[in-house]
Amino acid sequence: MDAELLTRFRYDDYDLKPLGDVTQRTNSAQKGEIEISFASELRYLDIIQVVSDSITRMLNFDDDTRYWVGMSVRESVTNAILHGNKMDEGKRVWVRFDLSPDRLVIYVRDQGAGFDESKLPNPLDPRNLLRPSGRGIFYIRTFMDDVRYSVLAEGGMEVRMEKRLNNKLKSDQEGEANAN
Amino acid sequence: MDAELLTRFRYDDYDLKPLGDVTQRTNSAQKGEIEISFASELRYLDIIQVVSDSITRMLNFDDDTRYWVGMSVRESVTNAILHGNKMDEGKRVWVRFDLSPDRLVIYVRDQGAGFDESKLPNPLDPRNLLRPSGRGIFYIRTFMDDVRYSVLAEGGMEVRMEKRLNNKLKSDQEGEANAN
Amino acid sequence: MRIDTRTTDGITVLDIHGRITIGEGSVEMRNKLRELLQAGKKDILLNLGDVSYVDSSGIGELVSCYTTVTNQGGRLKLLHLTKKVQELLAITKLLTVFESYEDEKKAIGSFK
Amino acid sequence: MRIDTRTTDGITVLDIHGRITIGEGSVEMRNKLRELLQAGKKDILLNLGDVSYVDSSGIGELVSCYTTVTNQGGRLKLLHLTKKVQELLAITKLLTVFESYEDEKKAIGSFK
Ligand SMILES: Nc1ncnc2c1ncn2[C@@H]1O[C@H](COP(=O)(O)OP(=O)(O)O)[C@@H](O)[C@H]1O
Ligand SMILES: Nc1ncnc2c1ncn2[C@@H]1O[C@H](COP(=O)(O)OP(=O)(O)O)[C@@H](O)[C@H]1O
Repeated sequence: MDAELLTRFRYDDYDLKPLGDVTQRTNSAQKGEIEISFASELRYLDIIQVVSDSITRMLNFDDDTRYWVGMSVRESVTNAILHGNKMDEGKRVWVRFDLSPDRLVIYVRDQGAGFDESKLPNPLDPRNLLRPSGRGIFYIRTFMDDVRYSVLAEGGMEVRMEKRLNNKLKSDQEGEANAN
Repeated sequence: MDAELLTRFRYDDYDLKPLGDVTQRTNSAQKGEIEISFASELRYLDIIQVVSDSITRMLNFDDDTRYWVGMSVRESVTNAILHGNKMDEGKRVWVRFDLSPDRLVIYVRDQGAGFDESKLPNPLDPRNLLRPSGRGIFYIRTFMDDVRYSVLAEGGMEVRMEKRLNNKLKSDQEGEANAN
Repeated sequence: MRIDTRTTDGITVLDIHGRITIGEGSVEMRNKLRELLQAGKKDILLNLGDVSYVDSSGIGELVSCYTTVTNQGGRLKLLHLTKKVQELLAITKLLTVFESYEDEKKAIGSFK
Repeated sequence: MRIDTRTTDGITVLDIHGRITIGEGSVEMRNKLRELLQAGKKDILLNLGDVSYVDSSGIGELVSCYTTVTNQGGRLKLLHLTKKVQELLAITKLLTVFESYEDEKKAIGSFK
């Protein structure tokens, strides 16, 4: 049985290339999900960003989109570590990448008390322009198509960030560039 | 409070460089652990390898060691997907990196029935030399310092691979090279 | 992150190399600016051409540098913004706050 | 993975580019060999100089290629092994199975 499997998958042309797989996806709960979790230490930021980068490369996102998605992930994880878990290394952060045919949804969850997004100062307000902080979520909202914060019933804060795949493929990069 | 935290961590020199942190680690259950899980699809292999690579870079392993650790992770995950979960995309694979001051321990877990390692044919046996498969675990054993397979009580197979940090640091690379 | 310091026509040019992110570079930049201001060097050009990555915290750090220098009666300008940094500044309306240049000669000249 | 085919002094040289790993490259190599053997070209030199990554499955694939060609009375030799592939072959005692060369001229000459 193993031998048969081996033969099948070693000798068949298994296409690891982007999206071919994603579109064949059916209805299984956790299929197409990658989850990574780690203690609240800033030194893991690079690792998470590299994961985001590998996933968006696999999905064939254009370079700019990959950059901004990676930055959004980085900003969210920074917030989870700093504001959510308050640098308590005993608390964890979970990042989930949900790959579906038409969108990439990224969840970042911490073990903190959460916050009320509607109370955040607007960084574009002239009085806030020179503040040394308070731009992270604004950037995330700019780069992602949909961003939602929620305090979880089981405790902790979760941000859900969605990037749709339409005109985000490399083949559309030219169109993208023109649009910017 | 947030402002204070921000000030502290934005303005202090937070050393993200290798090992400085690891040695300061105390006794918290999940601290220093990074876990990543995903569905049984071969297209995730590159992502896992990149995670291994980022972690061993952070730990300042020399380039050769990073390469062989990455390959061991890749081989183990391939086995988990192929032999363990038999390519059933509804089944998951878990990879855990356990960072401690003196060693990196990597666990790869699947949802399969497991196997008896003692029954594996020896790939160095002249009769097996020209077999097209059966070298993965042998390579892993060569590259890692300690390798153990166990069938878990809760179901599934887990391999535990350990790489010790003595003489695996970049500063020792020369000594390493001489030893090889 | 590494900062190289040089002086051209009386203007201090800081060549920043590497990343300006949470936990990286803030201390170095703060110390350097403090040192310069104490020495009475108040005209400063930040060369960001070799900056590999900036996050929101790094943008905040640039703003801090700007206010620190301005509050002491000095002038801080930016040189060689990467495309990404330019975009980040633009999104948060900071391009109008910072004076920035593509050309070092022009940047130096602008202090006259 | 990409295979470029050329002929030098009657020997078929296959320049392999990219990875030979689980799910990558096996089909291409198999088809190419079948095609060559059917055309009566039985002396084959695999140039692995531009191979970026090989896993245990890729090593197995090289062994398969070897036995396929040998079983048909042909000869398969290797050229420009990367350090890592060389080490992988050594570990599994396959360096003694494969004839391998650092120098293309010598490799071609060895078929005479
Ligand atoms: N995960 C989180 N948990 C709790 N509070 C958060 C979280 N993320 C953001 N916040 C709050 O929102 C504020 C704005 O965040 P952000 O826009 O990223 O800017 P900054 O981190 O520079 O303050 C933070 O200062 C913090 O008070
Ligand atoms: N996670 C696993 N679950 C079940 N069986 C496994 C697992 N890993 C390895 N095996 C068994 O061990 C054998 C040897 O594995 P390996 O040395 O990696 O070579 P190969 O994968 O080429 O067969 C496999 O063929 C399989 O039968």
